[in-house]
Amino acid sequence: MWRFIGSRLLQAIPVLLVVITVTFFLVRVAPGGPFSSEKAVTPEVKAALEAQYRLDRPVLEQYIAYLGDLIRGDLGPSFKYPGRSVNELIAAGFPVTAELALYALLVALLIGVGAGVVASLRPNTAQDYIPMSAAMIGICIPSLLLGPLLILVFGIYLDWLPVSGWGDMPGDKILPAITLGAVYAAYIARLSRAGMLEVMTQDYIRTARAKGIPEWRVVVVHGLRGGLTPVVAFLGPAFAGLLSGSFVVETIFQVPGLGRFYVQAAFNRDYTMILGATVFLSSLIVVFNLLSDVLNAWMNPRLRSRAGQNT
Amino acid sequence: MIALLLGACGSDEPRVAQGNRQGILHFGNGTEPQGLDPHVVTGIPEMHVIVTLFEGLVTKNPHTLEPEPGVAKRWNISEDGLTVTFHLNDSAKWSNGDPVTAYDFVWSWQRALSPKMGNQYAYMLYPVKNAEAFATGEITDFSDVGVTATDAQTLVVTLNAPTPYFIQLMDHQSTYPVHRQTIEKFGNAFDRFTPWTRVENIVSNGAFRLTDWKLNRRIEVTKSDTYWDRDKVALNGVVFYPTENISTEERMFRVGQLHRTESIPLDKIPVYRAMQDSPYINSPYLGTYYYLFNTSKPPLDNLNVRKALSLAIDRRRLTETVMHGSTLPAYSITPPGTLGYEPPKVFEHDVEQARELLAQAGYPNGKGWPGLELVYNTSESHLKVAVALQQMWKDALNIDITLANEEWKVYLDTVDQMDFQMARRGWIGDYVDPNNFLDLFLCDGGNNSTGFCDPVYDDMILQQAPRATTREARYATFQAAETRLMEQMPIVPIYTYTSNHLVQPGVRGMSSNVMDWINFKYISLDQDQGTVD
Amino acid sequence: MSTTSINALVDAEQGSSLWRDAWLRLSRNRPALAGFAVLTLFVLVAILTPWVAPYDYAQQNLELGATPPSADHWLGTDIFGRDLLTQIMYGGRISLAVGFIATAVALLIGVSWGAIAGYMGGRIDAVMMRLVDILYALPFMIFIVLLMVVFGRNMLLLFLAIGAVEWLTMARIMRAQVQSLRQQEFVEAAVSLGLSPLAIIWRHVIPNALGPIIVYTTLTVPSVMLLEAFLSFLGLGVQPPETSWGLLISFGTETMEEYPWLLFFPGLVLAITLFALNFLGDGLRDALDVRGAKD
Amino acid sequence: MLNVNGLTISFTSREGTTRAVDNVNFSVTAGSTTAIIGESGSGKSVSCYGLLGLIPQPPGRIESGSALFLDTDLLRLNKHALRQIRGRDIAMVFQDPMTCLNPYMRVGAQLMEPLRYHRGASQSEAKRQALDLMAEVGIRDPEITINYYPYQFSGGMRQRVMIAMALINEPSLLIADEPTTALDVTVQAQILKLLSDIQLRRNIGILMISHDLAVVADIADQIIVMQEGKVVECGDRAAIFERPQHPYTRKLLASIPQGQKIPSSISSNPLVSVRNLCSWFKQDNETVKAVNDVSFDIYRGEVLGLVGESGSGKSTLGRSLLNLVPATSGQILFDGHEVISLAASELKSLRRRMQIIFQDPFASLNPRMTVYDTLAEPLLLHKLETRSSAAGRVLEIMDEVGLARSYVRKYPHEFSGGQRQRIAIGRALASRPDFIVADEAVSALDVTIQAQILDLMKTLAQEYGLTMLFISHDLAVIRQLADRVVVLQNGEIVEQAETTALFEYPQQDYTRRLLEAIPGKSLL
Repeated sequence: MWRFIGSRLLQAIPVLLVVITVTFFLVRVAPGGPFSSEKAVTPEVKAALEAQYRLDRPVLEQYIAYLGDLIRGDLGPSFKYPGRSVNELIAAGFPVTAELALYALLVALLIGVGAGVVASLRPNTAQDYIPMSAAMIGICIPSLLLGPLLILVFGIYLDWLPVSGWGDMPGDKILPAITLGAVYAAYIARLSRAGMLEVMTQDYIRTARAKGIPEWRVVVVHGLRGGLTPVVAFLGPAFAGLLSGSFVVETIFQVPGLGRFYVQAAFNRDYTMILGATVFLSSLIVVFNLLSDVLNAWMNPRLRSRAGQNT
Repeated sequence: MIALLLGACGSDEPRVAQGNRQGILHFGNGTEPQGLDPHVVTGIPEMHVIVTLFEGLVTKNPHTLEPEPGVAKRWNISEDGLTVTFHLNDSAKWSNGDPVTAYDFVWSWQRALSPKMGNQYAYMLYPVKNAEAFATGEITDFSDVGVTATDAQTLVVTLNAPTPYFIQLMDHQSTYPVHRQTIEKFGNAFDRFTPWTRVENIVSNGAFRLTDWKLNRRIEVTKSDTYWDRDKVALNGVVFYPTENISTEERMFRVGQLHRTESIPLDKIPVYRAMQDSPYINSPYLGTYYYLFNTSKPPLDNLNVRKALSLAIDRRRLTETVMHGSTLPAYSITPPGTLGYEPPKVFEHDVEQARELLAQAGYPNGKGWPGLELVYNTSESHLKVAVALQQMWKDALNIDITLANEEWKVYLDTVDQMDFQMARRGWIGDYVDPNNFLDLFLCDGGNNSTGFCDPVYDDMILQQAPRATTREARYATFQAAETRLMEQMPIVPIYTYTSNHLVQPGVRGMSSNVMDWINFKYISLDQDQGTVD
Repeated sequence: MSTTSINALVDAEQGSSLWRDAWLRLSRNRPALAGFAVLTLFVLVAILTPWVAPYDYAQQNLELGATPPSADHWLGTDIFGRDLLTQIMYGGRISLAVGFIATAVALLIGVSWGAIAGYMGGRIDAVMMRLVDILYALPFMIFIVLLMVVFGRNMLLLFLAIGAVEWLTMARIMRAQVQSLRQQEFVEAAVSLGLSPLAIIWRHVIPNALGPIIVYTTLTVPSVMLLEAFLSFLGLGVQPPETSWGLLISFGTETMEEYPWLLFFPGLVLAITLFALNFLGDGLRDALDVRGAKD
Repeated sequence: MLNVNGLTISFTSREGTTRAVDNVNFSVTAGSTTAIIGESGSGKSVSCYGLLGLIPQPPGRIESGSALFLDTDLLRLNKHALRQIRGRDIAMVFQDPMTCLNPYMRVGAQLMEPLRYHRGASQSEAKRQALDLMAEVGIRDPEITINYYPYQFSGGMRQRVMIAMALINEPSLLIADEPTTALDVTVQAQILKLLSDIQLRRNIGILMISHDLAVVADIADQIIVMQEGKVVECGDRAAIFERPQHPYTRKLLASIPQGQKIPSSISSNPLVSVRNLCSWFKQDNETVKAVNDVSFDIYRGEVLGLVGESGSGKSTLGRSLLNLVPATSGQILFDGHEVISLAASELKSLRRRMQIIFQDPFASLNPRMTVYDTLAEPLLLHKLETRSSAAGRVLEIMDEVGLARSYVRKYPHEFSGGQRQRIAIGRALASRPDFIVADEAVSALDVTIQAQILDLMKTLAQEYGLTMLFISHDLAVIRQLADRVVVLQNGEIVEQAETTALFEYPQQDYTRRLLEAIPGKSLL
């Protein structure tokens, strides 16, 4: 297992290097520099600024210097927030985004697995159609719409929950988590339904029934583990997606997360921040895909060791 | 109604009511400030925080915008208008107890002008003798710049030319003093990146001091006990929230999380306006919304086309319907009422004449119209204006205009390169003077972007106006220049900005002015007031 | 059945039987047919819009402003006083075109990419999938802005941009499918017949991997429509006064308290499209699954 | 102990209602074994599952009948009461131990589950019983293996686990559904022995379901023969085997592979020469030597039998010959061509001449291709026929492999296993090959079908002048078909000899063990 993890991490290095390189040059080719603004900047000021950020040097030199810093773990100073390093901004934003993503994932799992399993028990009946239709709508309602809708209902009309903030008031983490998790809940519902349908026709379920144990136990103890395999495989990409896709929700709910920094950086051509966040998020994606595979293997004894299968 | 519900709920008190009791103002601040170094940052959200933390030589009266004593208790201007002497208040203190001295100002201005700082507002000090030369690196010895401290309490400033608005500039963040020892302690004095503005490091001289700064979450300032005029400060503190999303900001206001919003969604204006004791505050703002014509590209190189387009716009109809009356029709670049200056009005909405002008230009009833693209940066309100105008032009002149929105930085690039035919633009005054608007269209003006170049106009702005001896004479020159500008129509003024805010009823002393300037010293909170709605 | 008629039958078929059979099965699936009918109707309306729309889509009535549904304007008007029904009809032209074409692009690239990577395995697979990983990790917004600047604003680019993003997931799904199919004996049998890898992928692998792809595709179409709104918002895509369902919905969201109909009707149309697609997709999947119900 | 009377079960589908089980009667007495024999689809499994409420209802429906078990009519019980009996008084063992154990649970937990649920046994008590029982069914080191997952056991051991799980509540009736079909012959013999030992020790009744008369020949007391949902014959073992009444029963008996091929004249000119072939692959950083240094010849026109148990590398070897699995080293000469290092274009023309028939007719046919498409593909690919002339040839092939011409447009799933295998054979023959690898080509088929397919292959091999490598674990089948036999163990050749010589004078222990395990000896 450790060798597997090691080799996967090694494989990730060239990927990350390409990502860094492409992003590095991409941001520099994109029109509008970090210092262009509505009120024209005098050439002297611009020169001074560019000198401070090494932008006056040849691009290749900048690139090599950046890689050098990166190896030392230094993501450079932010262009947009003078006096702050990208490391600092990520350190400020990431824990929040990670927390939000975690809650969202919990919400998604709770709703998704629940709906999916319920639907799978009686396929092609109302018990199937209703949760699955809801899931389908969930996939298509953008958080741009779901967020304000939830705020209006629970924040303003019912006045149960705060309309914005993160950790400022009790309960202000609920709506963002639901909004972010909804799409994933829908996907998980579909995955777990399909997985359960598949598993419940397996021979070992028949074995379990033949033992005379109650049906709930057949579903929960024998069915769920195998039925949720596709969900587990989805967890890694999902968590990575939650992390990098939380921007809209963070904006709607004033959550001080990494997503907002990232998107603002893109809009502001904050080169170092874009690069830093990209490197960070890509590494996370790699790590979470790996974790998901490891978890998958851990949950599935067959994958823990592939011995026993033969021609 | 909602307030009743809230009261009924009672579980947690709205932040605003709590703030009213504790004297804490909850302030919707638009976006997260990029930083708090007065010589580095440029935006309005930054300014809001910085004015609570720092104080310049003078400050402004929020009602009249006339200069009031700040760190300087009084000042004299010499007969020839070239020398200004500031006498500093000896009770002015830094938040660590050090006195604020004239030396601090000299050092701070050197920092503000230092080319290495890349201070985008360095030009605020350009009226000072040799300041521009120092800032552009032509001279390196700061002692040649016209600012000296004759003693700890006296600062003498020598100007290039009489500059009537110079005193006003002393309230700009670029001219604020900063604490030398602190800055040097945390790095190079002329480096943008030092952490001296962090909560644990900063030393400031304003009415408040920084007590909390959580990125993208909140900035909290607390009343300073070293401030010289502390007895007049009513607030115990201000909390600034980064409220990028205006819909979210409005909802925060509605549930009593904010005392004041930075803006208001257009479509919410009628709702709030209809309320009794409306929290909606709308007042003229020192800014103009206009479209740039690229006069170097056909068909806009033709004056008649430019005029036709401008005359065809029903500005009143636009502001009343789409803008819900939140803006004022504009017919010139300078906003009306700029410290007594009234801009000329050289044209009006006149469809007949517009059609005639277009015919003269060779496109009778839009025939042969080559098409025209309007570029604007992505924003819902820009889009609304563009869509409405597009139809007005179609209706009045039977011509097609295509719209193109661009992401902010792309748009800036497009405008900068003059790679457009027509482009949206707005200008907010940095100080209250027509000069700030009219010098945009100088031949080599960095923000001209129209290809307009008129030596006579340049002469009026650069030579004649500064030499005028009286305000009236100066304004008359500006009027003549502006008339000349509008007759050549390199831009279409559309509306004058207004500041639009929602303000809770308990807030006192937050008066409206054309700079949308807030002097937090004057604000107090009424304990007995709840929230709006 | 006589030999001659069988011969005739066989001659007529020749290899296309799967699709013919699928079509026959599909035509017997009522929800799928209903979905198909709705989509056809929408497409027809979209094509005919310039002739059947009740109003000119750009014609404003600023003084009228936003009004709820009425006899004159069945679905109400927007803030410019434009007829919402007309807007939705014109929006459908863009949204349906973007939805279907961009998805088709994604489908084409994703399926071939995933199939080749999954089938070839080894180093080719590693390189191809690393490329997918890289594209996944790139900052999308910068990428879009760059595309926009390099190629200028046009609809074709919009399709490309969306297709370029959506094919990644398709490729992954396809690859996973192919990897499991590749182990199947009928693929081995095809190898032993001497078929080239491409022929095997095309004839034996892809038809058997279509189920999940179809389901994912039906989900992609609506999300593409919404992505279009986001891209239009960034400046790539449709420009006013042209509109799309995604744009109508995102503007409707802004004013959902004041003018709820501006959100409700475009949302409803999108939801109907989604369900129609889903029924059609499930029907198609079942139709292609010649085994019918699971063994 | 169990008395089933007039059991009738029907299934409703879109095409209408079919009677899967029609008025079936049988009984099981304590300490004896009743076997139900029939082909797949004969209703033998359904009638047993129906008793315990294990068929989904709908579409299934028990129309009538009674099933008295210790004075209770199982068919009248409600779900809950039936569940109380299931796993406690009546336990089941299923066919495929690979899929019938929950792969995600440790075997210990699965073993203890019925005990904990039905008897409310404590964890430690259940564990103690589980350990005892594991030892009883012959699982080594139960203290360790109780914490294993199913994948860690071999097929035979898993079936022992299944049996232990069935026995743990000391049921009075054990229903065993094809308990040995998926196992190697040697393992099959062990499991059958285990079942009869247990019966002897515990005096329980066994109801055994099988398609293979040879398997039950050694252990059944009563035999019931079912065909198309009906019981066509029943009686004790002797009666059935010695005096079969019904033609179907006779047919079943006749299908038991026996006899031996008359050695045909074989040229001494090898078509395929294998020298020092190795096929290794890496698995979890261990090199598995699936085929290790194997050398042999296949002469023109001969059928070479390749025998080995699962895991012996026989399938890998077969695939290596056709270059479907890359060889690690060694040499394969096919009619003088070096197969391993061949260029793609040459390989294609060679592929026409060598074909393979797989074991599982379900997996080896593309489910989305009609018979026509499947059979026409090689014809068109190798340009043996044009698009217009292909149809005629396809129909000819169908005649040859014994498929009705009207099936030409059908899909694989519409056929039975035997028919599918006919399609697969047709596909292999379509390109008129010289050499065919038949990899367990009849192992997944019912006995009667197996006999038919073997006949077909014999005939076609003659007709086409085929050279064949016939891979099987079933020695009886090999004996019928092969001219010579190669015995493979752990990737290496243990013995190779003429068929007669091998069967009569096996030289190696391993070969002898294989021979002894052939079921149904009592019949011969």
